[in-house]
Amino acid sequence: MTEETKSFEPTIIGFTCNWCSYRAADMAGTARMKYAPNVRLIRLMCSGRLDPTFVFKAFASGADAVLISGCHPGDCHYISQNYKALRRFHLMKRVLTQLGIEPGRLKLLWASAAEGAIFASEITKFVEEVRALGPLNWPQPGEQVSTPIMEEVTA
Amino acid sequence: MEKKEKIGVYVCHCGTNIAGVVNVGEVSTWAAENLKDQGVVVSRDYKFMCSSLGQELIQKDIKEYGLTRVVVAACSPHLHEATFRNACKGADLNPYLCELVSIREQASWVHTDKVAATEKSKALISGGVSRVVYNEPLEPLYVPIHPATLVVGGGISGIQAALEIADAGYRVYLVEREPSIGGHMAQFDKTFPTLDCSACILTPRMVQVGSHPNITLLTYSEIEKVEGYVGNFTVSIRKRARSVDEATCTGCGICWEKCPKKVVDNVFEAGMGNRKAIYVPFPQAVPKYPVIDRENCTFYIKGTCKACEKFCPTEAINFAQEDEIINVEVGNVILATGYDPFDARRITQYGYGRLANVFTSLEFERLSNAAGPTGGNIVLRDGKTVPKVVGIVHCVGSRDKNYNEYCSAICCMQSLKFAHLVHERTGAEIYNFYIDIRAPGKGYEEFYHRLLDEGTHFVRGKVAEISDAVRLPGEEGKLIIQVEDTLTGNQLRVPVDMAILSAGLEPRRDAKAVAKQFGISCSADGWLIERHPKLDPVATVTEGIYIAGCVQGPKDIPASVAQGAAAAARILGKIMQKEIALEPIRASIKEEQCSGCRICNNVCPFNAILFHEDKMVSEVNPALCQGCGTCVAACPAGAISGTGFSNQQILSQIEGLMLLNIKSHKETVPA
Amino acid sequence: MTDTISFSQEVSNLLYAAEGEPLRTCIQCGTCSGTCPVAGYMDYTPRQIIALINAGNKEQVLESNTFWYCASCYHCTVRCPQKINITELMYALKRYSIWKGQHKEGLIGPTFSEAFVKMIVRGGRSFEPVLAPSYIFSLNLREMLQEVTNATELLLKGRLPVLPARIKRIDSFKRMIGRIIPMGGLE
Amino acid sequence: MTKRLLMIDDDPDFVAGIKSILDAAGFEVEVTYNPKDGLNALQTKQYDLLLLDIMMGRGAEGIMIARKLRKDAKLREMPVLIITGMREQIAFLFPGEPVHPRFVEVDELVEKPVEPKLLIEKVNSLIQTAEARKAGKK
Amino acid sequence: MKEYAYFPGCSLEKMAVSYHLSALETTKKLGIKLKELEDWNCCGATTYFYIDELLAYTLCARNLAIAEKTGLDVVAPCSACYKNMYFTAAHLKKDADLAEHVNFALEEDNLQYNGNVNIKHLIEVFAQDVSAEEIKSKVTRPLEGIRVAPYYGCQIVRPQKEKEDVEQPQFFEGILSAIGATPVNYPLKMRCCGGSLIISSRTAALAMVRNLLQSAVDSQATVIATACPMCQVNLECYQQQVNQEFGTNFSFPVLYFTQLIGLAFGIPPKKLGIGKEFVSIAPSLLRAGQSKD
Repeated sequence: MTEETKSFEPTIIGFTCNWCSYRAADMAGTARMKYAPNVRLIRLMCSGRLDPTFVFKAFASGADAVLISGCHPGDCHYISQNYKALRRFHLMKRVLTQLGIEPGRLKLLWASAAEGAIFASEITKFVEEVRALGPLNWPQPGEQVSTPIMEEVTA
Repeated sequence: MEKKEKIGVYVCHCGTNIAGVVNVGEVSTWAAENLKDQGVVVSRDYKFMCSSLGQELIQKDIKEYGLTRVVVAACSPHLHEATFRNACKGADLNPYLCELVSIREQASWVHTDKVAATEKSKALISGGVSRVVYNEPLEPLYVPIHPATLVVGGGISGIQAALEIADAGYRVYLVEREPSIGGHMAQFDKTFPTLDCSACILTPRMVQVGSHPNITLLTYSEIEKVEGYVGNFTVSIRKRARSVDEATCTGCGICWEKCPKKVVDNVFEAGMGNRKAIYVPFPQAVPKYPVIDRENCTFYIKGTCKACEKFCPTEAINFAQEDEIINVEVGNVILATGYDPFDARRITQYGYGRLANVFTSLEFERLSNAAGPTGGNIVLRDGKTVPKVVGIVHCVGSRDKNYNEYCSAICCMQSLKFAHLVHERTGAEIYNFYIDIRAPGKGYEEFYHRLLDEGTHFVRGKVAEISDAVRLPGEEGKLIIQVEDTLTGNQLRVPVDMAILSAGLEPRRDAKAVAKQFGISCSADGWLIERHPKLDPVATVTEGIYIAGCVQGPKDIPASVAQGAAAAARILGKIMQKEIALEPIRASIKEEQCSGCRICNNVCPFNAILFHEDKMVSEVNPALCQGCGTCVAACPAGAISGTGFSNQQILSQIEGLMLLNIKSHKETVPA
Repeated sequence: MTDTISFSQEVSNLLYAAEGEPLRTCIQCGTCSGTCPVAGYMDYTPRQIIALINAGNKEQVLESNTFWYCASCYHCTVRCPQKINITELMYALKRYSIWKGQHKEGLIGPTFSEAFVKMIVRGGRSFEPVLAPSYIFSLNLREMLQEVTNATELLLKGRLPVLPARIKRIDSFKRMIGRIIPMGGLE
Repeated sequence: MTKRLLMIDDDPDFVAGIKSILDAAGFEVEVTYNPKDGLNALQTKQYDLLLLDIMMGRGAEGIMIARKLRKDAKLREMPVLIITGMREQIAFLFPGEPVHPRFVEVDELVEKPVEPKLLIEKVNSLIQTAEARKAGKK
Repeated sequence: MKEYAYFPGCSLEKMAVSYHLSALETTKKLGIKLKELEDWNCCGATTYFYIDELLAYTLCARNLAIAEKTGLDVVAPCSACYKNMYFTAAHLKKDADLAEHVNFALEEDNLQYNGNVNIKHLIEVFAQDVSAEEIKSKVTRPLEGIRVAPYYGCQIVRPQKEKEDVEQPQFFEGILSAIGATPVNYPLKMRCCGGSLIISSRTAALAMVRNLLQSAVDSQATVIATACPMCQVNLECYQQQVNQEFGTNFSFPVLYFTQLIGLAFGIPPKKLGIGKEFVSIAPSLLRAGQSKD
C-alpha cells in the first residue's frame, strides 16, 4: 500500500481514573480483547482530577480526539468526583465548539473495573467515529505543534 | 529543564506476552536514540524485567550510570509498580522516581497489528519518559493501624473470620442483619459430599462466637455509615430494637411459647413453617435472645396483648426499646454478606408458586431437615403424601443469559445431595435433569458415582417446562417435566409427583449498596470484585477492605470457610505491622498563590480542606486527603498541586505521548 | 483474511445482524428441542441441527426436514439460555435451501412458500385458491378429500373468496418490489 | 502494479473457484463472505475493482451495497462487477425473466457460472475503463 | 373518540370475516374507530423471510408508511401480521441502512416511512388502551358461568419485545373476567397451534391441534377464545381431520375474543359473524349472553 492510499489513523489521548476505567483497560488486556491501537492512555487518580487544560493541551499537541473515562456515576472511589468530570465535560464540549472543533472529538466513557469488554468496544467505536471526522484541523496551530512541523519542512 | 536528568528505560519481553507482538528490541533501540534529549542515557530490553535478574539489571545501571529516573515498560502498574519501586529503593533511588508504562495490557495483549502495537509502545514510553522527568522524590505516609476488625455478615465465612482474629487476641465486631448468626448453613440438613449434619458442625462455632471475650456480637444490626481509610475506619452500626433487654433475658423461651401470634417464617423456614411474633429463628440461635417482629406483633398493631411481657420471668421485654447507633473504630473490615438464592418464580415456565408440588432448593432443605416443619419427612405440599417419583432440575437461574449467565457452582452437588436424601428417605424414583455435571471438589465425583450406583436417573437436558397439562395415560395428577434427552435426541415427558428446582446463587439484593458504602465495586453480575482473581482473592482495591465467602462469587462451604480464614490472616498480618504505608499522593496548597476563593473547600468529598479565616487561605489536611486531585483541577489560581500527578507531569506526558519531544518524528503528522 | 469459512460461519452470515457466530455459543442444553412442539416430527431436533452446523455437516443439515417443520412459534427463542435466535436460524436455513435449490425430497414447504410469495408479488394480497395446486397434489387421497371438504364448507359459510384479491396500485407495487429484487418484466 | 480486487460473496465454494482463476491471472483478491465485512473492507482499504454477489445474508443485499457505493464520494468511481446466480436462486418468482438492469447501478453484470476467460476479460476492461476515466478527470 | 389505523390482513377479508365484523362492532361500542388502511398489501406471513428478508421488510414497511400518513397507531387483529409489522418497525429503527434501502423502494409508490408508527395487536387495544372498567361498563349480558380457555398462541407475545412476561401473561384472562366469563387454567395457552404447518407438515400440525383441543376439554372449558385468524381456522376447521387422524371426537367451539365481548355487549350474534362456524357454539353460550333480557 502506498503512503497516500493509507487511510487516516487518528491519534487519541485518553484519560482514565485509577480505580475503574484504568482497571477496565487492564481487564481488556488480561482477557485479550482486541481494540484499535489509536488511543494512548494517561492514568489519573480520578476523573475529577481532569483539568480542562489537559484536554486543550492534548488537542494543541496534535491529538485528533480526547477520551475521558471514569467510574460510573455513583461508583466513584472518591464518592462523587466523577460528577465534576461530567460537568467539566459538557463545559469543554461547548468551548471546543466555540473554538471550531467538532464536539465529537471529545468522548466521555463510564467504565467500571469489570467492563473491559465495553471499554474495548467503545474505543474501537470512538476511533471509527474520529476516523470519519478526519484529522483535526486546529484553526491556529499552537506553538508546540508548529515547531516540529517547521523543522520537518526545513529538514 | 534546569537540571538534566539521567534516565534509564527498561523494556520487558514478558516472555512472549509482550515480545510476541511488540518488537521490543526495536522499541528499546528507538528509545535510546530518540529520547536522548530527554535524558535517556541507557535503554535495554530483557526477557523478564520483574525477575530478580531483571531488577538487578536496573539496580546495576542506577549505580553505574548514576540514573536519576527509571522508566519500566512492562505490565500494568497495578501488578508490578511496587516491584520496580522497591528495586529502585534497593539501589538508593527514591522509589517514586520510577515510572511504569503498561505496554502489555495496553499494547501487546489488545492489538494484533504488530507495527501499530510497536509504534504505540514507543509513544507510551516517550510519554513515561517525559513524565518521569517531573516526578519528585516522595516519602510514603505512615498511619497506625487500629487493631480491631469489623466483620459484616455472620454466616459461616464471617464466623470463621471472626474466630480466627479473636483467637489471635484482637477485638472483632461481628455485625449480622438477622436475629441470629449462622447464615444459610444453619438452614441445611446435610452437607455434601460427606453428608455430615450441618447443624452439628456449625453450632459449636456459633456458640464459640457468642461466648468469645474478644468478639462483640451485634445481631439484628446493620451498617449505617463508614468513614475513614485503612487503619482508621469509623463505623456506625444501627442496632435495631429487639424489644428485649439482653442484659436480663435468659433465653428461657417462655415468651415465644406464650405468644399468641403465628407468623409464616419466610426467612429461616423459607415459607415452609411458622414462628411467633416474638421469636428466635431456630433453637440453637446465637445469641439466644429473641426479637419481637414489630410488623406482626399484636401489641404494636393493636396496642394490646403483651402476653410475652406478662409471662417473662425476668421482665426483659421492653416495648419502648429504640434503635441504637453504635460507633466503633476499626483498622480493617471483612465483608462476608453472602448470597441470596435465585427467585425461582422468575422462570414462570417452571411453575414455582403456581404448581403446588414444585419446590425450591431452600424449601427442600427445610423439608428434609429433621428440625424442620415436617420433622425431616419428605412429603408433598399437602403435608402427608410421600412422592413416588421426584424430578430435580439443575441450573435453575444459572447458565442462562435470561437470568444469570454464570454457573452457580454448588447446584450440581446440592442436587446430588437432594437426590440422595430423597432416595434414602422415600425410596422414590429420581430423575436429575442436568446440562453438565460439575463435581470438581474433593470427594465430589465419588459422590456422583454413589448416586449413579443408587439408581438415580440422569437425563442430560435443560428442562423446557414443568406443567400440569396431561396428555398421555399415566400423567393424571402428576407434574409433567418436558425435556429433550440430549444424549438420545428424544423429547421426553417425565411425569413426577414432586419437582425440586435447584436454584442458583445470586448477589444479595443490596450488594451494590454495601459495596458502595465500603468504597469497592461489583462485577457486572453483581458480585464484589477481588483485587486479583487468582493471587489476591480476598483483598479488594480499597486498602483495609476484605471480602470472604459468597459475597465474592458462588462457592461451597469449604471454600467459604477458607476465604474467611484467609481474610483473617491477611488482616492479622496488617495488625502485626502496627502501621501501614500509604501512597503519598496528596494535594497541597501554596499559601502565597491561594486567593482564598474557597472553591476547593466545596469540591473535596472528604472535608480535607480547611479555610483559615485569619489568613484567608485554604489548607489541605494530609491525613484526610485521599489524593483524588479534584481540587487541583478546580483551583482557578493554580495554587494547589497534587503530588504524583502534578500538572507538569501530566502536561509533559501528553507531549511525550504525541512525540513532540522528538525532533525527527514523522508518524504523528498526517500527510 | 481466512481462505474459506466454516459452514457455521456461512449460516451465521445469513442471520439478521449476526455478530460473529452465535451458533458457536450453543451449549447443547436442549431447551429448544425440549420446548419445540414439532420436535417429534423432525429428522433432527433443533439442538442437533445446531450441533450438525457447528460440526460442518452441510449435507446432513440440508437433507433434513427440520427447518421446514419449524412452526415459527418462537418458543425456543424466548427460552434459549444463550439467546440464540433459533427461529431466525430456521428462516435462514430455509432461505439457504431455497437459494441453493436443495432440499429433502417430498417436502411441501419449499414449493408452498415459493407459490405464496409469487402470489403476493403478483397481486399484493393472499388468495387461498391460488395456493392449492402447490400442495394439493402432494397429499394422499384421503387428505386431499379432507381439504376439498374443508374448502367446500368454507365456501358455503362465505369464508372463501371467489375472486383473486388485488391491491389497487399494483403497478407501482411491482416496481417497488423491483427495487428490492431487480428481476422480472416490469414494463 | 498488481491490481487489488475485493470479492463479496457468501458462497465459499464459488468464491474458491473464482479466486483461483483470478489468482492465476495475477490479481490480488481479498474475500469477505458477508455484506457487513465487505463494507468494512471497502471503507478501510483501497481496491481497484469490486466483485459483488447479489443474494447474500438477508436477501438481495448486493443491491444495497451497490447503491451505497454509488452514493459514496470516495467509492463512487470504483468499478463494480456483479456476478450473480439470482436467476437460479429465485427462478420461481420470475420464471424465464432476466435480471433487470434498471435497478442495478453497476458497470457490468454477469451470471453464474462464469467462463474464466470472460471473467478475466471483464475484470481487465473494467479496470482499464475506470483508470482512463480517472486520468481524464485529472 | 379513540381512533386507530386498521390493518385487517388478508384472512379477515373472507376466511376470518367474523373476526373482522366483531372487531368493528365491539370497538364501536367502546367508542373506538378503526379506520382501514387504504390499499394495504399482504404482510407476507412469515414466508417472505424464507425468500428474501429485505422484501419482507419492504412489504411491511409499505403498510407502515401508509399508516404513518394517518398519524394514528396501527392495529392488526392477526398475530402474524402484528408480529411482522412490529419487528419490521423495530429493525428499521435500529438499522439506518436498511431503512434507507426500504424507503428507496417505497419511492416507487410515492411512500416514505419515517419510523413513527406504534403497532398494536387488537387484543392489546382491549387489554391496555381500554380499561377493564370501560369494558365492564358496556357489558349488558355478562357471560356468567361460561368457562373460556384463553388461547394466546405464539406471535402476540413472542418473540419477546422488552421485558414483558412471555410465559404466563394474564391480560387475556383479564378481558374475559371483565365480560363476566370464567377464564379457565388452560395449561397449553402459550403453545403453538401449528397454523403455519397445516399445509406443509399436516400430521404435525394436526397433532398440535389435537393437544390444544384435548387440553381445553380437560380444563372443562366451554369454548376456546382466540385472537388470531390463523389459530381460529386451524383449531376449528381442522377438527374433523383431527378426529379422522387420531380417532378422537372433538366438536369444540372456537370463537374470536371479540365475538365473546360482542355477545357480552349484547350485540346480535349475526352482526358478530356468529353462524359461520364449522362447530356451532353451544346454545348455553348464546343463552348466557342473553339471560339478562
